[in-house]
Amino acid sequence: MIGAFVGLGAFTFGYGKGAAYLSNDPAACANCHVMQSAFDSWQHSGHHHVATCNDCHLAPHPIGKWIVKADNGFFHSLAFTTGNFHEPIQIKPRNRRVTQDACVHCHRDFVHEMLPATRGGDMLDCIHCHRDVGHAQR
Amino acid sequence: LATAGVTWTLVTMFERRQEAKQPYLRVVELNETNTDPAPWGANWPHQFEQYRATAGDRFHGGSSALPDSKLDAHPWLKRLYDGYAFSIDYRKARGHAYMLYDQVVTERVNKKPQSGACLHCHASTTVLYRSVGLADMGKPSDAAALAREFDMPAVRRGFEVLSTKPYHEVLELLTQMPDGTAPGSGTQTFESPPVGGFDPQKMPEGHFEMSEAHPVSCIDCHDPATMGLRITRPGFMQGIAALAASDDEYPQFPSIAKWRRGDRSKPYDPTELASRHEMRSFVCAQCHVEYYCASKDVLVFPWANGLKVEQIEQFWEEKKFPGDSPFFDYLHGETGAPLFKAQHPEFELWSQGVHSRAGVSCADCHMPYERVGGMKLSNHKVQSPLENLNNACQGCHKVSEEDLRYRVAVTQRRTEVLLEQAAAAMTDMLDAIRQAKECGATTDELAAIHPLQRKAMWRLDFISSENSHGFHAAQESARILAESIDYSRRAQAAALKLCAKN
Amino acid sequence: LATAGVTWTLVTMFERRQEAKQPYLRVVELNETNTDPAPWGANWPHQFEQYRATAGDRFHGGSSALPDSKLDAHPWLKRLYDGYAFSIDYRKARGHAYMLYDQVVTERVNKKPQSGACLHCHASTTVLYRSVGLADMGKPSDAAALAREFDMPAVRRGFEVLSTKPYHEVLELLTQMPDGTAPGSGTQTFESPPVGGFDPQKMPEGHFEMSEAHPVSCIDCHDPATMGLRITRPGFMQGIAALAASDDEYPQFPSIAKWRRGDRSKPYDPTELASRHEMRSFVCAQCHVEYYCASKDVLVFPWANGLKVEQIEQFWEEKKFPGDSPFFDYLHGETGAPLFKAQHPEFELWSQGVHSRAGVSCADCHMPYERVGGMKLSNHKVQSPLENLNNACQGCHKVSEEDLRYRVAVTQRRTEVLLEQAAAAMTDMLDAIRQAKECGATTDELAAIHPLQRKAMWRLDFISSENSHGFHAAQESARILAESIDYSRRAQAAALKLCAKN
Ligand code: HEC
Ligand code: HEC
Ligand code: HEC
Ligand code: HEC
Ligand code: HEC
Ligand code: HEC
Ligand code: HEC
Ligand code: HEC
Ligand code: HEC
Ligand code: HEC
Ligand code: HEC
Ligand code: HEC
Ligand code: HEC
Ligand code: HEC
Ligand SMILES: [Ca+2]
Ligand SMILES: [Ca+2]
Repeated sequence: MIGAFVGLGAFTFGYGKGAAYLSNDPAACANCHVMQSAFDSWQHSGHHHVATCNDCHLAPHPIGKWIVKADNGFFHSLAFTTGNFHEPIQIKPRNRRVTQDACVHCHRDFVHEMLPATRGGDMLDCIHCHRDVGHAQR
Repeated sequence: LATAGVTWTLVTMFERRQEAKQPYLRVVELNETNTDPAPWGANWPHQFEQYRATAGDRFHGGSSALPDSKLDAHPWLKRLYDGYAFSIDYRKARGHAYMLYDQVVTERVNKKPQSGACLHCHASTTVLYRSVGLADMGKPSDAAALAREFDMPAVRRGFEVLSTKPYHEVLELLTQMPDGTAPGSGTQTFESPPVGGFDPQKMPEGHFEMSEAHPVSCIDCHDPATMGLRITRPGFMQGIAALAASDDEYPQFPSIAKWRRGDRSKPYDPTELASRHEMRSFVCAQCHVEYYCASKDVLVFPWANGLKVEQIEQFWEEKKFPGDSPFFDYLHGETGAPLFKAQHPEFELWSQGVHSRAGVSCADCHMPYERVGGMKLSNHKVQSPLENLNNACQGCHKVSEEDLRYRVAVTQRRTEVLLEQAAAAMTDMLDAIRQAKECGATTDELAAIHPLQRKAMWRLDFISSENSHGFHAAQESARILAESIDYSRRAQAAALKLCAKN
Repeated sequence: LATAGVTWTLVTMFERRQEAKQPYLRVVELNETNTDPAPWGANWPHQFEQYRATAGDRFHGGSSALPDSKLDAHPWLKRLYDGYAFSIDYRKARGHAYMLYDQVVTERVNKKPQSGACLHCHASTTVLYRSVGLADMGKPSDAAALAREFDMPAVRRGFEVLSTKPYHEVLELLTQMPDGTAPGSGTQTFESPPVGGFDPQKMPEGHFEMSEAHPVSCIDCHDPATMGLRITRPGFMQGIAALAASDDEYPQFPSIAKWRRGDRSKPYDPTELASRHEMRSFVCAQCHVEYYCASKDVLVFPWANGLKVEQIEQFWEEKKFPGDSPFFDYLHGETGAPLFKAQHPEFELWSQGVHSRAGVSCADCHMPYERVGGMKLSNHKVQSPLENLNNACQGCHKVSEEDLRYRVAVTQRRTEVLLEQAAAAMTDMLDAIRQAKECGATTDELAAIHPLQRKAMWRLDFISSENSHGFHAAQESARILAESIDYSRRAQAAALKLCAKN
């Protein structure tokens, strides 16, 4: 039983190119057709040659990274299979925070003056202005 | 359990991928006589089902199931339309499924004589037009000839011949045309009005079957050979060519800009020149537009000066009826002023809005793409985008549905409040004119007020008969209503001065 | 369970807020008396240079270099403001560099008595307010006390004390305050009006030096310790607290929504509650707003019912002067009607527009970010975004500058044409009232028209004195002008009826 689960699970994993969650290949994300428009718009974005999906959608933090993977991997598969999700797909607040962290991670020096003056202060949402960074022409 | 779960995931993934790959599989071959949508439905069941769904969950026929009367909701409309057929019966629009039915049963058609041109926008008419056109041109018009090609010149000729003929005569002809299915065969897509009409006063007896004539159908928007979008309506061909030849700027129609840069030896032809994206609005602009249509002249789209409310007004002011008498739609019952009637100028108002300017087409909002399995299909249940905000708006606007709804509501509410205000100004004007008459103002003195009254009513009607409650062009709608108020009140002042004088 | 765990870890992990930036390298230490911007410039030369650039390439002083008169451009403004100081001198706005200079030299101040409250928005006043406030509260107000902390209660007290004092008295006090530099030392940021004034009739002699008092300065928007944005104006503190306590919905201000969900035991305080993003509009809303300011009462921001034009009107209608006499700004010269004056309601109009609703702040468009070497800084040359479309708009709107310019132009043009139309209605109204008087209408009969006149003029003034030509809220501007037209014309009709009767 356990064997069957692992075996079949592994096959599903392979067939669904679930390794998306382990690899850095954006095409692997687009393996799920519901990710197609995210993939297409990423290809049109100024970032497609500097950042892949995981650069923005995974926490730069080494442990956080795996938790996000597990969390999203689990929920995406579940949602995809049941078909029970909002269309167009909307990013969840916590995942939005992940992307904000990613922006700051790469552009920290450049946006130095925008960082909060005091620890714990809030800061502006990058995508308030840069609506199509990552995903152009949506 | 876990195993079952994984397997299910696997199976679903497999199915979805298969769906994504399926090309069209044509079960049925189609030709230019297929006005009945049922055979198309065999090839594209999904679009067909949605098309049928424009009737709601089931077809709502019978007089009690007609949509709400606008005249009851806005009693001032009766004074606006006084002396015109619209003051008898004027209702809310509903889905495409009903367009022919609603026209056949409206008292505007059954209590007043109307022209064949009415059918231009309420039925699948191309076969009829082609048939009459070919005959008029002395060419064969048998079934094979009809099926062969679209033939715009013949369609246009037929349309011109039928435009000024009586409505019921043309409707009768329409039901006799081939529709691509054997008579009596096939499923009936939509219900017919009960034989004899649901109210014998209202409808001539038993002449009309919904299985023999059809509302707008696949063939009116699609080329049966390629499924590409196409223009089928002579009214639009004339109108858009005139617009292209005008000076007004429409950067949102790049193919017009391109044509203008050329030598202009041939009129602008959307069939050849329009981009696929422009076609996503043009197919709708064959009907959702201001027009003149009655027995005195051929159906005309008034765009030769441009699409703005003043430019269309100027077009009507300069137009003459055949025989060179000045053009008007009706003489106002209360005042005798010659007036223009505005009908559903959705395309014209949209063209003045920021969405149009940004290249957002009618189909983007009213037939948005939606994912069906692995495919993206256009939603053929043409309807209010408020029924479908996620597909209609959220592709472009990454904000919540609640927020989108709120934005639309704010715009519409402002328009509606202003509309009532403009209506109040209009009734004050009519009261004042009436009073001036009582005060003894002369016919000439009163006639001097007619232009103000016409301008006021034209603008009021323009926004009130447009169906988006201002959403298609928010600021422009408010501006037009502001002008309507100004003209009404100026006419009122002029009338009051007559009283003061006499 | 696993899911809950994962979620919890994630939440706690990202709850950890952004780390703070490294502190600035400060060449000069600043304290709460630094109203002179020059020392700040040593720390932040780039922002300082841009701030200075609000003067243009060089400072344009002298009467010949004053901006164009709005009264000349729109002669109807003279009739609108008849009986009020604005009919004497009213000009186009220009950069922040000029705010104090232009106020000191305007004939509104020099030909009519004005109150100290005028300086609330035209100078760096917090040190003055704090000083007078501390003294009034019986606390020490020496240089050390002034430098120590901002102290809003003291600032508010000082503001209240000075609000109704004569303008020139308060200006004199202002020049005596410490400004963080030794008197006579340091560079003078902007020129002073020539000694004795450029026209002796216009200005009291030699009392005013631009190096001793300053227009809005770094300290008015920034906390000198942290450089964070902050509120310094008591008028805004009162106004926004009243708005928070109202029922009107403003989802674009999430901190107000949050305060409303609380127990409301303390008034809404933007200093504590507003997000950084809200502050990017609030700092501007300390000045770019409708107000009352004259010697009869303390400066007040009229937001207790909400920010819409009708809600503000209702506020003025319900307001009483101390002593319970009804509130008005002036009695109209021609008709004697008590009227309300609208001043630059940029914040109020913006709040009704789609940008505001989408969370786009004043600073987003008027102080957009720009790349300076390896850093991204806010452009402190506060100006029209049309001077800087690529940074101001193209971040959000990926369309050409030409297209953006066109969109703005279309909106502004519609507003301007409508504005002239509303003005014409207003003058027709005044003519009709004048004529009614000549016809022998009684004072009571004429007074019955006053409310219509007031509503008409209030709305006209609201849009005409707003500085975006309708861009900040396109549809709302047109709606307000539509209402103005309606009220003017109704007043006209009422006046005409009086003539007919008499
Ligand atoms: C440079 C950063 C960046 C890259 C690279 C990137 N994204 Fe995104 N993505 C974002 C941001 C930011 C959002 C949130 C957008 C919003 O809130 O409107 C987002 C949102 C999404 C969403 C939610 C749907 C939506 O439109 O809001 C999906 C799905 C997504 N991304 C998938 C992908 C995939 C798949 C890739 C790689 C092909 C990718 N992203 C690459 C930044 C990025
Ligand atoms: C198993 C199919 C599948 C794969 C593979 C997949 N996704 Fe998704 N993804 C989904 C589904 C389904 C949703 C919608 C989830 C929801 O809204 O609850 C989604 C939503 C998202 C979102 C936004 C929603 C949120 O929860 O915030 C992002 C971002 C995203 N995916 C990124 C990625 C990235 C990056 C990859 C590749 C590393 C990827 N996806 C691979 C199916 C998939
Ligand atoms: C993996 C690192 C990385 C991440 C994550 C990242 N960026 Fe970038 N970004 C870059 C690089 C490198 C460039 C320079 C690209 C170039 O020169 O074409 C760049 C360019 C830009 C630019 C200018 C070009 C353009 O596309 O407009 C903007 C704006 C920008 N990033 C914003 C963001 C925002 C907002 C986010 C988060 C949603 C983000 N970046 C996430 C690396 C990153
Ligand atoms: C052949 C003429 C014709 C064409 C082409 C046409 N329409 Fe219509 N449309 C009508 C008529 C007639 C009605 C009213 C039907 C009724 O009330 O009986 C209507 C109704 C509608 C309604 C109202 C539905 C409701 O539930 O209230 C919408 C929305 C609509 N059309 C949008 C469109 C769009 C978008 C297109 C192009 C993709 C289009 N139409 C093409 C003639 C047409
Ligand atoms: C240029 C296209 C066009 C022509 C010509 C046209 N219609 Fe329509 N008609 C429409 C559209 C679009 C709608 C839906 C929008 C609306 O109701 O305002 C509609 C709606 C209607 C409706 C349902 C709503 C109502 O008004 O009660 C009736 C009935 C109707 N038309 C009758 C007629 C008659 C009778 C004529 C001829 C005098 C005619 N139509 C000519 C396009 C047209
Ligand atoms: C940006 C989105 C958008 C575009 C583009 C657009 N519309 Fe609309 N339309 C709307 C909205 C929103 C409404 C209001 C629906 C409501 O009140 O239920 C509306 C209403 C309508 C209605 C009345 C529908 C009803 O249910 O009463 C018709 C007909 C219509 N539009 C036709 C058109 C045509 C034709 C075009 C192109 C010339 C067009 N629209 C372009 C969003 C759009
Ligand atoms: C009022 C106009 C109209 C009518 C009637 C209409 N369609 Fe369409 N159809 C469209 C538009 C617009 C598109 C989008 C085309 C594009 O963007 O190229 C479309 C697209 C399609 C497509 C391509 C796939 C897709 O969904 O985008 C198919 C297949 C199709 N229609 C079938 C049908 C069938 C079958 C019928 C009749 C039951 C029908 N259509 C009636 C306007 C119409
Ligand atoms: C294909 C893209 C697209 C679609 C679909 C779309 N919009 Fe827009 N919308 C835009 C663009 C582009 C603008 C202009 C501002 C800009 O450049 O962002 C805009 C502007 C607006 C505005 C501000 C202007 C105004 O008219 O008040 C509102 C509100 C709005 N959209 C709501 C909607 C709603 C509601 C829908 C769905 C019924 C919708 N939009 C569908 C692209 C779109
Ligand atoms: C302390 C009051 C005050 C504050 C705070 C303030 N302003 Fe001003 N602003 C003024 C005055 C006064 C003028 C007119 C100066 C003149 O004409 O002499 C002005 C002028 C302007 C102008 C017109 C410039 C021109 O060239 O015509 C703009 C734009 C402007 N302000 C925007 C802003 C923005 C954006 C903010 C917030 C970031 C802001 N202001 C904050 C008082 C203020
Ligand atoms: C609540 C803030 C505020 C108060 C109080 C205020 N102003 Fe202003 N003032 C502004 C702003 C903002 C501008 C720029 C916008 C404009 O010109 O409409 C301005 C512009 C001006 C201008 C230049 C343009 C013009 O109107 O000729 C003068 C002069 C002026 N104010 C004088 C005064 C006087 C005198 C008083 C007192 C009676 C006063 N201000 C009170 C905010 C204020
Ligand atoms: C989405 C962009 C945007 C936002 C947000 C915005 N403005 Fe503006 N503003 C404009 C534009 C565009 C103009 C017209 C400039 C022109 O005509 O030169 C303008 C004009 C002005 C002017 C007159 C400037 C001049 O040169 O005459 C003032 C003052 C002003 N805005 C203040 C504000 C304030 C205060 C806020 C926030 C409450 C605000 N604006 C929010 C875009 C914006
Ligand atoms: C209020 C609007 C706004 C916000 C919020 C914002 N930006 Fe920007 N950003 C801009 C503008 C405007 C520019 C263009 C500056 C220029 O080209 O001079 C810019 C430029 C950039 C660039 C450089 C682009 C280039 O071409 O060199 C990067 C990288 C960038 N931003 C990243 C970010 C990041 C990361 C965040 C979030 C921390 C962020 N931005 C938040 C408005 C904004
Ligand atoms: C009218 C208001 C106003 C005035 C006056 C003002 N600032 Fe600012 N300043 C702002 C705003 C708004 C920001 C953006 C802050 C944010 O988004 O957190 C800012 C940001 C800054 C920053 C952070 C970096 C940046 O550029 O974004 C510095 C440093 C700064 N200002 C220095 C100054 C100096 C020095 C002066 C005087 C010469 C000054 N400011 C005057 C409104 C003002
Ligand atoms: C921080 C983002 C942002 C900035 C900066 C911005 N906009 Fe917008 N704009 C929006 C949003 C969001 C909307 C609402 C429609 C939507 O959701 O796309 C909008 C709507 C519009 C519209 C349609 C609504 C209307 O008022 O007519 C126009 C036109 C427009 N913007 C022009 C401009 C111009 C010009 C500028 C610069 C002066 C500007 N915008 C700056 C985000 C922005
Ligand atoms: Ca008409
Ligand atoms: Ca005022």
